[in-house]
Amino acid sequence: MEQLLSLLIGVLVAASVYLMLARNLLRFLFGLILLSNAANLTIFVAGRLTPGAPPLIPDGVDAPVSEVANALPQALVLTAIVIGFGLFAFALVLAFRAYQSLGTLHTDEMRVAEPKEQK
Amino acid sequence: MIPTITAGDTLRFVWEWVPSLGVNVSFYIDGLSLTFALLITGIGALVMLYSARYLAGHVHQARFSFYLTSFMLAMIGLVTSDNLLALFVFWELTTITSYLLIGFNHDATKSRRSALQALLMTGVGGLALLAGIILIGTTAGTFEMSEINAMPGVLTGSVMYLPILLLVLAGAFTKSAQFPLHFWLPNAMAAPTPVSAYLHSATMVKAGVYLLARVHPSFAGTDVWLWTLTIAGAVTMVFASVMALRQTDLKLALAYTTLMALGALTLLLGNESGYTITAAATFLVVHSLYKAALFLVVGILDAQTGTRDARQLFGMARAMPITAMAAGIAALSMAGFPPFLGFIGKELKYAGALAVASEPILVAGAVLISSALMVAIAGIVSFRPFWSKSGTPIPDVKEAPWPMLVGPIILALLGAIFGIFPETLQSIVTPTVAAIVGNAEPAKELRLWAGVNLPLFLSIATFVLGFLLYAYKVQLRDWLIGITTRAPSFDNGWDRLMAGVAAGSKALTRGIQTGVLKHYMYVTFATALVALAFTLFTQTSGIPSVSWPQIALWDWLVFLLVLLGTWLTVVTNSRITAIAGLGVVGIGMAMIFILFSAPDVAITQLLVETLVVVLFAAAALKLPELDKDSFGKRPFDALLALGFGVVTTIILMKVTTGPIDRELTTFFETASWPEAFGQNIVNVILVDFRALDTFGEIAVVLIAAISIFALLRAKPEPQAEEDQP
Amino acid sequence: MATYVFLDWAISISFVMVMLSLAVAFIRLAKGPTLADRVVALDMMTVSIIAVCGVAAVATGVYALLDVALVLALVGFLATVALARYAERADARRKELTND
Amino acid sequence: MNSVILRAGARLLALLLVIFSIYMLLRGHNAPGGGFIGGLIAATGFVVFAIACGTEDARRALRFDPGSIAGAGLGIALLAGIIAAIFGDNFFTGQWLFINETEDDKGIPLSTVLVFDIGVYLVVLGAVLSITFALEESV
Amino acid sequence: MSWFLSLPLIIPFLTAIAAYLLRHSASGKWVSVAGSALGLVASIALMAIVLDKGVVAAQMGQWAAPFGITLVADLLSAVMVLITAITGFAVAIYAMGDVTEAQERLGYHGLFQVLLAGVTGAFLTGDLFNLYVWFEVMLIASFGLLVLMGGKEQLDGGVKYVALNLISTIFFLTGIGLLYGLTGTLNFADLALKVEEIENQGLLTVVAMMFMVAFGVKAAVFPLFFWLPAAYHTPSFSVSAIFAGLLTKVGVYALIRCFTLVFDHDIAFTHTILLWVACLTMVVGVLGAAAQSDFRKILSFHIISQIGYMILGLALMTPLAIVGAVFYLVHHIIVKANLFLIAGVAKRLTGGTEVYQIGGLYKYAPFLGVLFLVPAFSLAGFPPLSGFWAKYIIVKATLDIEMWFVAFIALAVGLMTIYSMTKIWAEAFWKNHPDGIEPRMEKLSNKWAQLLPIAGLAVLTVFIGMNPEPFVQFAERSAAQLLDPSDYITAVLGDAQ
Amino acid sequence: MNLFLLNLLAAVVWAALWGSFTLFQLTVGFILGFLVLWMLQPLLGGPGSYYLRAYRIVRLILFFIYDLLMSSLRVAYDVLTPTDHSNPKILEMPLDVKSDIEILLVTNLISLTPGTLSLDVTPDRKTLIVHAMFADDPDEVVQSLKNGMERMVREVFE
Amino acid sequence: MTDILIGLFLLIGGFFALIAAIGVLRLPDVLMRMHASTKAGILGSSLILIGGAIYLSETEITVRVVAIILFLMLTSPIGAHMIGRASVKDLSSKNDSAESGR
Ligand code: NA
Ligand code: NA
Repeated sequence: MEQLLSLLIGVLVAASVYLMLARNLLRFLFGLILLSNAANLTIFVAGRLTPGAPPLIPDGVDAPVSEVANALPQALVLTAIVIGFGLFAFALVLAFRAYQSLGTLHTDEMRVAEPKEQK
Repeated sequence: MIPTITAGDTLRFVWEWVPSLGVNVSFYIDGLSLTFALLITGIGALVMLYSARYLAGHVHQARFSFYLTSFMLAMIGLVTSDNLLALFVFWELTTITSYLLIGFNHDATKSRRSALQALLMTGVGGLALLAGIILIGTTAGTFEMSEINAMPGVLTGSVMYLPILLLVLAGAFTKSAQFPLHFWLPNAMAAPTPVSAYLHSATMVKAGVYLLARVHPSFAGTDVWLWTLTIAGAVTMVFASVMALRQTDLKLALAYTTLMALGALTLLLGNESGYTITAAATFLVVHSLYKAALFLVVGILDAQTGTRDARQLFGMARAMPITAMAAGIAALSMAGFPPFLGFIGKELKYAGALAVASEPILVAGAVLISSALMVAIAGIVSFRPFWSKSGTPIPDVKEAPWPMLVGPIILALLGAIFGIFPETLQSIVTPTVAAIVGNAEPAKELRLWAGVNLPLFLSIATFVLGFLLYAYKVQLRDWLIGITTRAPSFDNGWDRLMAGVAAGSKALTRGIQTGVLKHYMYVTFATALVALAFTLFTQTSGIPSVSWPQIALWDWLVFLLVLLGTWLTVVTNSRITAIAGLGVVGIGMAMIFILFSAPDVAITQLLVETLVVVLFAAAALKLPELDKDSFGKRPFDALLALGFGVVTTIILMKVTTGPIDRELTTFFETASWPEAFGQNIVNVILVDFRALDTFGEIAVVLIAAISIFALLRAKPEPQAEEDQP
Repeated sequence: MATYVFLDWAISISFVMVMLSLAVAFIRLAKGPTLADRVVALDMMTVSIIAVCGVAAVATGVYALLDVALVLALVGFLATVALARYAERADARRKELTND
Repeated sequence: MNSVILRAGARLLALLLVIFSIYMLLRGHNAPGGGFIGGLIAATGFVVFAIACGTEDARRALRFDPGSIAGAGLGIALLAGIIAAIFGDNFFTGQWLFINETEDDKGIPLSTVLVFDIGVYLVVLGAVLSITFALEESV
Repeated sequence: MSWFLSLPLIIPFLTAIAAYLLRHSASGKWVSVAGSALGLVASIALMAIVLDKGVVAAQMGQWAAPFGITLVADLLSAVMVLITAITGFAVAIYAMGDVTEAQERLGYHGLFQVLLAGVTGAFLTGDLFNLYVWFEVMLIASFGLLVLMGGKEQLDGGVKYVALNLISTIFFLTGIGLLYGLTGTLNFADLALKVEEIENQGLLTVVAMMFMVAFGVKAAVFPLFFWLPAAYHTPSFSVSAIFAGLLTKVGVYALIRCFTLVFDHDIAFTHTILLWVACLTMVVGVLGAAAQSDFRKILSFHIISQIGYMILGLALMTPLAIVGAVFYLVHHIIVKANLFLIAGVAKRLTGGTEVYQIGGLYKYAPFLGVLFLVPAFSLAGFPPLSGFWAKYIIVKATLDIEMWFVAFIALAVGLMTIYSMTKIWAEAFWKNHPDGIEPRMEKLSNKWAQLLPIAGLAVLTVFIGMNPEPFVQFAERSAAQLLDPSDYITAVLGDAQ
Repeated sequence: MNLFLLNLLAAVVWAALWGSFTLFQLTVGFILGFLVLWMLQPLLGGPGSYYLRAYRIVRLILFFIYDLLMSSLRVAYDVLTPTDHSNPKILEMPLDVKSDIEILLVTNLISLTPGTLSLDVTPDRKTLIVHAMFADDPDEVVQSLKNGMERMVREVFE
Repeated sequence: MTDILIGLFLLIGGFFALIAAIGVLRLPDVLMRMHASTKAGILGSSLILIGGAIYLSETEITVRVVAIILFLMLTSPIGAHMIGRASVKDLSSKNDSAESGR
């Protein structure tokens, strides 16, 4: 299954790179979400997969009785998801404000900080 | 101190400065240092006195004095440092102060340009010198010059000798303005005249000469040394003296004669004979005295008449008798007339030239030509403006105030006194020579009358030739101007170089920092892909094995779902469809987390995904539609993306082959309940085992919120509103 | 034993059906044509996933999956509302523009 | 949002979501849930409310400025880590107090870890609402 | 003991929270200054401890490494924390004269303090994933500061900055996933041990490249630096000063940490790449600067070129080279932050940063001129300022292993740096203002708030330059720790390992 | 529904969520509910007093489940057979119920009933807009809705 | 016996879920599609969840399942109302041309 998900991550990465290379900032944001998902999934897969056994300790015992899924990557992914959300929200609002202010989402036309005519 | 040195002893003080790097502030005082130090302090004091008046009332007079004093200290440090790195520190300090002084009249574009030119030219040399010093240190095992000089052959016998030599010479030649690195020096005349007199004639430019003299014991004696110095010195000498004749600005004429002197000194230092080195030591003093005096005289002329143009100054002796006298004495010394010190210097130069190991005739010829030109220039600079009757003197000119006169007079008189009583000078020339070539080649005696010998005849020939040149100066000048304007100029070359650097860097930067985000991202991704793919294919081998039978039907279905969502997001030209596609991907991700036992992650993923949709849907209300996009239009992007996907997959497949070390996880599983009192291991990791991560994470979320709030609440400036669609 | 087999089969078939429902709803999502259609499809997919969670809970015995279903039931609605509101407003906005 | 139905539903939903979120927060240490999830769910409740009744009402319902809630949450989380200093432990060392502890049952646990999770909850709630409200208000 | 490691992190956070809650009051800036001062004290204390005891580590939550998160300070970490606190303190004071009330109300001081906290956390953490978290803290705070009250220019610069940095962040995260997948651990010290057990060392190199790219973007090396010149000239000056001083250096620090401690298995491959990267970074950066005529744009490109020097030190991987990298790192933060602060004053006095369109500073604000010359000439590597020693050590390290061409590049780039600094000096200071403006110091609303930190940093530059011995010795000890990480590993994992 | 009931409901929900109807959990739930209600007071609006009729509620639930089943089968039939929808229409139904919760119940229940789907309530809260699949006789559809769902809901809240 | 009951719940639930989805795909316009998703969809998932509740047979689970079902019944019609409102507000511009292309 790790292999299948590796393949899936590859697809996600390819799609996101393609989207991020588009000149429209919205597409970049779409790509960003996909790439974040791919990275999260990478961590998850790297911790190896265990179906049907969440890392919960049943009542009355000190530790899981049978093998449970690797908890650490889950915690990491959870953290990464939340951080990713914060960053994405910022990026989205930035795009929003950039559009309001610059009048375009086309990155080729965003040339205020680095104007075309250089002295 | 002085008696000790003149007695042939040396002094050394050492303070450890950066022992880890072998850098000491170690002072070593021998004849060479002393000669230089005396010139620096002596001329320095006179120049300061002079400039106190010269710049009286100038708004930045205080700064000027500060720079000049700083320079003097740096220069003293330079000539007394034993540690090469300490020497370098002072070397660079003189460069900086020189820069600030050349640019003293900073309102003028020309001053700024000249200052920069001087800084960069000497800067290049400085950097080469630094490299050279480092290599010397590595080769010799010390930076103390006195120790290195005490180890014969340590450098000349090393494989690193040639690079070291070239680097050191690069430093020395730029500082001392040897052809073809000379052109900054005439431009440096943009500085106030006291600066020209002091830095760019008497002292700083001689730092290169000093360096050559200082390293002489451990560098000299090789063919490379001999020929490089001889050729560079000779060419500089001849070239400079010819160029001097061409000038109409008296200061520039003097500047070129300075170049000539520097060339002569370099040439002489190429050798090891007592004659040449004595000649060098003497000429060093001679030149410093008369040249500083003449510069100051020109400064007086400039200050009192308002011009330095040789074609406008005539018969000023009546109005400025004292200046005229000083100028006359200094000029006679410069021209090498007896009984002035210049005569002794010239005689020694000839003697030295003839003592040159090989091709003495050629060298002596060069000295002859340049000395003759010197006679002519002396006439141009100090005879004509004061005594010539061929033009009208500028009216209403007064003698300069006394502080300005003291310097030139004393300096000029010193030239006379040392000429008449050469033994006074002998006392420091001897230890100087000893410092350069040791006691094996003792200093020659300084004598006004050395008998009838070849140098004397050459002297006479010099005068004859000099007078002829003076007589035909105008014709010669016009002829030279005709030639040199057609010849390529180094100064123009400099401008072209600067323009080239500017244009080249602009072109390069425009090509790299295009201002287009897409280019940036393309390069970033491409770099990452190349780095990863190259490493992957060169550093690892084999293809990862895939065990398909293990994959359940469910897994395939989830896989398909994510695939479809991704596909939808990529191909659609509708924002909301893309958002929906992303939603599908998010749901698929959540399902993966569900299937592989990560309920917390799945819930978080779903919640976050929903909020993303909400935010998108809100923002999309004020955002434009997507433009059309299709695979066909961006084949290179698609290729890069595909490559990235493939490489990622391969890497990940290889990484996940085989089991993982579960040491950490095992600990969490066993400690979670008994030690951290939690049954949800993931949560225990988040709030206890790795609470710091979580803390940082909520800080991110909070700051994101604050930033977003600020972004949205900040009132856009008025002009931004106008452009709103 | 026989009943056990039946439940096994039932789970599998049920799973395939809910997965298919997901896929079928996805087709509508992709096809549109209107924004509202897509939102309906997404809503449908949310419901399908809740069903998936249910089936998976039976199949694996992991009842944490029901928590996921609960959350999905809560928040799936939010996405629907946000998108529907977008559709409505976007419509209004477009009309505004064409009227001008 | 000018919808009677949605407004009616949103009030109920917001109530349910907030209660549910606290539940998820408190049980998080032993079952899926915790500060993040709880905070996100609570935020969802208020977002629904904001969409239905407008951000002005939602802000009033929240009573405190969401930014300040988040700021306070971060402070609480930080304090939960610092408290350990009093007991001579390292930063972020959990301090536990068990009420009604018996031999079989640990009783009701009170801990700085829970305080930390509450801080997380507040930050997530405040931050998400701060973001959504601000965006809503500028659209 | 452990609290000495935590305090440099806790103090800015507490300050941030207080300053944020007080954002509508005038006392916010004082809280920020006071907090920065406290942070400075804490950093000095930490430095004293590290100097005294060597590498120190603290296990957060008292969970033994490698299970919990370890904060660890070796000399490099300690000095980076200290220099962060110094810069932070200087900029906090400067901000009193630079930051507008509107910016304060939007939470400037809170963002600023969190930025400091993020940077400090990155320097102190001994855990790879925790490093990622601090990177993000730093990043998001920098996003906020960049666009605070931003106009078009800031937004445009912000878009590029955000886009490229987010990509690097995700690379980093992916790298963490891969490395965890290979080793099963996240603790640096543990990683240093575990990577040696990996059978497929080539694969480890691949993962190392992932980190190199991710940190390369952060550090702004060629060809991944685009975000820096696109954005650093746009925000308020106190912000760009702290960016210029600290942000890229965190990337450099991360490169140094990872490529001495963890990825030192195939230096012939990885560090050769770093060498090329370093050279190209130096050259392209300095040429970029030569092409600019805006005060801050020139400085921005110079950051890049000087990052090249630091990377060069790491790439050579000899003791002296690492000494050079460490020394350069410290020197550069002080100098570059100061230059940006000066640019801010220059802008206020002359009304612009485009050097051809301003001038007159030398005539009317000579004190500023002196203050500019110190960091500018230090940056250009003139003795006896800090930059000279930095350059000297790096060049010597290069020559020692007979990399002539690299030494040539390092020296030539130094020359070009002189060229750029004098361009600023000649145009902004020497030349008269083309519009006849007289840029007198009296124009500053809060003169001393802006000048004191500049003067302080300049004094520090001169002090390091005149008295480099303790700093060189320090860098030597630090390099020794980096090249032989056994102390580090023992401090983190205990003697059991 | 008055606040006390809501509060009690909160307590029960709380205890239910924990799966333990102990006095402790109920108390905690009650206190929590109180706090949340206090928090949410601005959004709950003024208090109202309603008598809860268990019988009517149960009747409503049963009726509703039956309807849901029927409507689902109807959908299934439509989906599985070649479609022939004689007369879908948008209808307007006057609303007698007033309170939020009633309106919500009515609209939701109508949506879950065969052939009809609530689209909107007019801002004056007097008219419900319904999409009906088989509206050959619109009035009849409206009447059946009013007499069915709306009446039962009204009765529950009387 | 219980297993058979559970199995039936799952099968019937799955059937309705599938039907709902097919309805969403096949029915002619958006309002008709909503009929399918709100009614059959809820029924399908509810049946499956009930099956799950019986299978796991724990109070906690049952409570949760009831909560989910109630929640679905509360939210789904509101969602449908929102969508319906959006698509009916202006029947003339029902075909959202700008958004419809792929
Ligand atoms: Na703990
Ligand atoms: Na290692």
